[in-house]
Amino acid sequence: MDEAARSYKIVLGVIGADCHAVGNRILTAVLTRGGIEVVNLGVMVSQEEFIEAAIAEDAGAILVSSIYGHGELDCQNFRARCEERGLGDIVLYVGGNLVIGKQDFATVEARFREMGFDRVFPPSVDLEQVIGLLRADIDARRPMALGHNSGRFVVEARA
Amino acid sequence: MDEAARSYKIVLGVIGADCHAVGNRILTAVLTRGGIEVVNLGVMVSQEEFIEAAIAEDAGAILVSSIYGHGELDCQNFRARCEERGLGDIVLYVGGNLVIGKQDFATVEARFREMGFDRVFPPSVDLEQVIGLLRADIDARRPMALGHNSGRFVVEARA
Amino acid sequence: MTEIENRMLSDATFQAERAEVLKTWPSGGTVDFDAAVAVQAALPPEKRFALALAEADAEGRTLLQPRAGVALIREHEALLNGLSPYCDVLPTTIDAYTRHNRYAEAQEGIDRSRAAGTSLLNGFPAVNHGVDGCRRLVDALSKPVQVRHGTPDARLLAEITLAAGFSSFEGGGISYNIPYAKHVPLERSIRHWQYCDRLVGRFEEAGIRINREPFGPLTGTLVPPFVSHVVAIVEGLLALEQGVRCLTLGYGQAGNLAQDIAALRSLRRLANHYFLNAGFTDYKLTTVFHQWMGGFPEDEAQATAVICLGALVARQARATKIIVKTPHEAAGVPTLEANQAGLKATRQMVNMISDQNRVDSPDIQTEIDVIEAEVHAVMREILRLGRGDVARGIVQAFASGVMDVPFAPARANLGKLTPVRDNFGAIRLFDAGHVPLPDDVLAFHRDKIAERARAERREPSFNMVVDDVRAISASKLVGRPA
Amino acid sequence: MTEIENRMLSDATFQAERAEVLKTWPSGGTVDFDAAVAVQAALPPEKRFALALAEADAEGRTLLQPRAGVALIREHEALLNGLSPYCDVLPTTIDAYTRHNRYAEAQEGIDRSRAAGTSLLNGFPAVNHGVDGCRRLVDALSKPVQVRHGTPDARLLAEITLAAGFSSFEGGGISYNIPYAKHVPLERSIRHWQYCDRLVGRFEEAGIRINREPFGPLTGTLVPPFVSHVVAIVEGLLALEQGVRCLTLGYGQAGNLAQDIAALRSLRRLANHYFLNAGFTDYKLTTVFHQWMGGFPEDEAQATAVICLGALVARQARATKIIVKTPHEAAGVPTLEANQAGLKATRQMVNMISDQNRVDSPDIQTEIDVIEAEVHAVMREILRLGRGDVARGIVQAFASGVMDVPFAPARANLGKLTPVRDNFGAIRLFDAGHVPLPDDVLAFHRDKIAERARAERREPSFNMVVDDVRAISASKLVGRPA
Repeated sequence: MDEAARSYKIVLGVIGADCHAVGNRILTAVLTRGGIEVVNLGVMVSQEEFIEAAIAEDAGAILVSSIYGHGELDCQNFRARCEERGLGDIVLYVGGNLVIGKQDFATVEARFREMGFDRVFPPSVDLEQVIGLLRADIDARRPMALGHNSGRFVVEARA
Repeated sequence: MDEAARSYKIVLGVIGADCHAVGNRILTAVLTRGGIEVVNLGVMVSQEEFIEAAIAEDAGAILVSSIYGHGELDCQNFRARCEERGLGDIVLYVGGNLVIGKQDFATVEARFREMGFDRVFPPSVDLEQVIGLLRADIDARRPMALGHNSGRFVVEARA
Repeated sequence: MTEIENRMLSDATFQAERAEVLKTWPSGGTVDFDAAVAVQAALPPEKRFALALAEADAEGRTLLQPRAGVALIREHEALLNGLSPYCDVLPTTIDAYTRHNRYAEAQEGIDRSRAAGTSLLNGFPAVNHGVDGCRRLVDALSKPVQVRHGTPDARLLAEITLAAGFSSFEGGGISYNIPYAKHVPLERSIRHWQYCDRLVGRFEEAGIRINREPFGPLTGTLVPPFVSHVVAIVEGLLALEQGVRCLTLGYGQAGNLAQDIAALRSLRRLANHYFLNAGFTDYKLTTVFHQWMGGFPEDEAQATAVICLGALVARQARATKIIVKTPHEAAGVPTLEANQAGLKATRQMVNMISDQNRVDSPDIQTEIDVIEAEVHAVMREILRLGRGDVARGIVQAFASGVMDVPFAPARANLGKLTPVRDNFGAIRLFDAGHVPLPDDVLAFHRDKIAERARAERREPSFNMVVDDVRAISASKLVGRPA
Repeated sequence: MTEIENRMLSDATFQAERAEVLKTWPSGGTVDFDAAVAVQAALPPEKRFALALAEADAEGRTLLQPRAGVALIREHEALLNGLSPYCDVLPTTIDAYTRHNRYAEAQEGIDRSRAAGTSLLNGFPAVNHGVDGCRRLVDALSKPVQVRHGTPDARLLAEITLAAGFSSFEGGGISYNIPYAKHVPLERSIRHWQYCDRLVGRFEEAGIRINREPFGPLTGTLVPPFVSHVVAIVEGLLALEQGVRCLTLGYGQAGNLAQDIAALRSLRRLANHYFLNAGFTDYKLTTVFHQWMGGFPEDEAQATAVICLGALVARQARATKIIVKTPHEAAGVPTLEANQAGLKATRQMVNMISDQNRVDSPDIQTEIDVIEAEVHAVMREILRLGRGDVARGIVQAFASGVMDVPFAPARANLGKLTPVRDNFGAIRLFDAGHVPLPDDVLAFHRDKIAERARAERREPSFNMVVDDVRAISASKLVGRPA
């Protein structure tokens, strides 16, 4: 199975009581342009809604945005809820202005990594870079049969 | 001798190779308006020129300005030179951008106090305040016969 | 719910509704209207918002107002008193849970903030703090203070804060729904804001002038001036009907100087036109200019330049008030120091521009002409749809896409209208959606966009729009291809 | 000294003088013209100042240039390379001792700086570092670098820096005397700058284009545009006569937007007029705008607002280059970070204004008309006094007060002309001194000042001037009574 044919499907949304819609639209546009299939839940999305959509759509990743500063409150136990619903291995990204005020990003990143997010992004992140990481991370978590990295290596070596 | 009749005569100038003339003009205008008799030597004034003018004019104070950052180099040994010429007690002020770069003012002040200046001012100083300090400092250093503070107290007590 | 109409709520309706509203959270129980009037009447002149605005308007001054709100009363008080020396009027930004009436979550935020020793809420949960808490705050301040939020149903919030001595209340049934909610039907939020406006009207009738400020910038992103103007005018008409008499209409900086000056000048003129035509004469109108509401550059020096451009144009257009941003804008809620820095930079710029020549040019006049043609066209259709009733009309206008706010989260908004910058950075319509603009106006937009497309050697597309949204934070006004 | 005249120095005169100049400090001994031409010829295109200016002019871009100089080569190199990513062309600001040819004191400053581990000099002592030291610097940079100073006799400085690969040289016989010296006779500094210009002319004849930039802002304090324009035009004529072909004329921000835009637009037009009338056609003219050269607010946010206003007007007037200030301006020589912040804020503002509509207004046109009438009147008198010779004429003009720079330290300057702001912040003449302006122009100034006096209910006086000088650092443009 070659790279071009693989699908990269993700669930995207702005968590909690946050209604910042602009970045969500831009993210959707740029990710779609970058070959990612985006299931966009829009703004004010609960953890349950994210998880249910990810199950229903068989998505490879959940991208959580939070712009309004309540990220820490809204994202509590997100990974644990995923695990409860059988999504223990799903790629989990979070990005935006995650906390109140200008805090050292490394500290914020560590806090959200601790909470189970695979990657944490500041609002200034280069979206092209996010696309690259998404492809790699989704590939790395694919079941073997669907073309896991190690499997792909064997195929390429034969060619 | 009452306050109004007393004269407050000072020598003013910009030291060294510094040719910033605007502040010098403004200082002259504001001090004069404030009742100080200003002998303005203008810009690019050497230590010798300051001291000779102070002797010739029998001035109560020397005000040294330095805007261009070489203040530390230009003001070396100023008090010592005054002492050599018999002006050991003259009121000595310095003000402006005295050093290279934005440094903590308290440090700069301490350095110039150490060099023998009675008061050290940042460029943002309120000039009305300088006038008040000048009057007080000149009065405090006047010989008794000319109305030293302690003498004046006696006169006032009698009245 | 019966069909919405733009008619003053009867006392009976208001009182019955009030009893229900005050029951929605325990702190509602302590609200008493007569006591509230007494609190307001006891405010010294320097703490009355309407007075500050009227004086600034009379003297041609421009007031500065920051944005600020934290979870706990004492911390919020310290924050406002730290900002007070650098501004003219104070804000209290309400947290996002309270905006959605999620008071239990707000309480959890308060408790966790207390435990954490730092605010975990993005604003001040005024409902949870109640009348007494809010009064303690107002008492500790020395300048007028306004409630700034984003609440589709702000009835309890208005009751509590106005009873505590807040003297200005931001928002409106459209401007606090379309950009701030997802599922709230427009007729419901308009109805809830009729209540808020009626409450303010009752204060007015009791001799207390409370300032009302519809939220001008909407989604803050490439909003064509006519779109926010129509909302401001309609919300003004709705407020006047309920007895509000002190109105501040807002506009968010778009970035092109000629268009921004034209927008603020035309806003005042258009509003007066519609208010007078609706039979209102005894109101006081002022304007507020919001510094850039879109994405900011991360770098603080660059962010300060964005702030300074807003300060300059606001003053050139003679806005009564400026809502001031901070050099931390890209990073979310700012520190006290960053907020002070934004105010100081804005003050310096406003002061330097204050005495200067009035700015006039053919470009500004063209923009005014276009904006006025657009507003009149949409207002005509709103009144037609509502059979003369502006409340009914605006609901139907949004439902059919006659009114359409770009980048809005609300389902009540069609989202077909798509703006894009022209070659000079002014906001034009790439797709007018179902908004019934005159043909010559549409041709003007088309020509302007075609001019840019030629300059950039690419077809206009949504890519161009995406580039424009990201431009300012990437240090440009127009999102050109690299 | 024989009487000054505006005539190209003969080769014999130049060579004889050169031998003397190179002897005035040991480092002069290593200067060789052919080697210098080879060094310049070997510079890659991205390090040639004239090319950067020509490209910016052709593409309508505005270049940013900071000001920077420290005592030691390695530190200066690090400073410039730290600024390089944020600007387009680099400076090297020369220290004050070198400016007065006090090389021994400069050497002491170098030695003490080495000992102190920090620069005690306010600039880079290029003469003391010599050709090799300066070449090491130029080699370590990746952008064009200019010598910026304030030296009445810059002959040795020019020889050394141009031999080392600096490709632009600021200054002039008037602009580096009147604001920068006390006792230097004007004919002497003009004669010394004829030497500098002739040196640049010889490079030009050898196929090497060196950019020359007369210093526009003069004393930087309430300088009426016509005063700095006359100096710029006269220095341009003097430079062209000696063979200079790449000229950048400067103007320092006055603060009133209409006057500043008018000044920069009229500068280009007037200069072309006089240069063409003097028979020169094969020159390249560009402009440079200096952000506010007067006192700055101490607060960094406020200082950034002053910087942003300068950036905006420079770009609106389409200056080819901006000399950028820093948020540390009030505190003297800035840190690298402060210098970067000034550049970043300026870049953001320039970028946001770049695409916008050309600014035009009747106010701007009025200012252009006034400036042109003033410049023509003074230039006529200068040419009359010099019997057609602009060098002779300008010396006599200064001696008689026909030309007069406000707040200048030089004895060669009469100091009778006194500027003051009008009610809109534009610079007018409170006292024209002996400057022969037309009656209608003088009446215009009088009326404008009377308008302000009425608004402030006080008589125009030197107090008003003092208030104006202190205004920007006190957060205002016009110094109103409290």
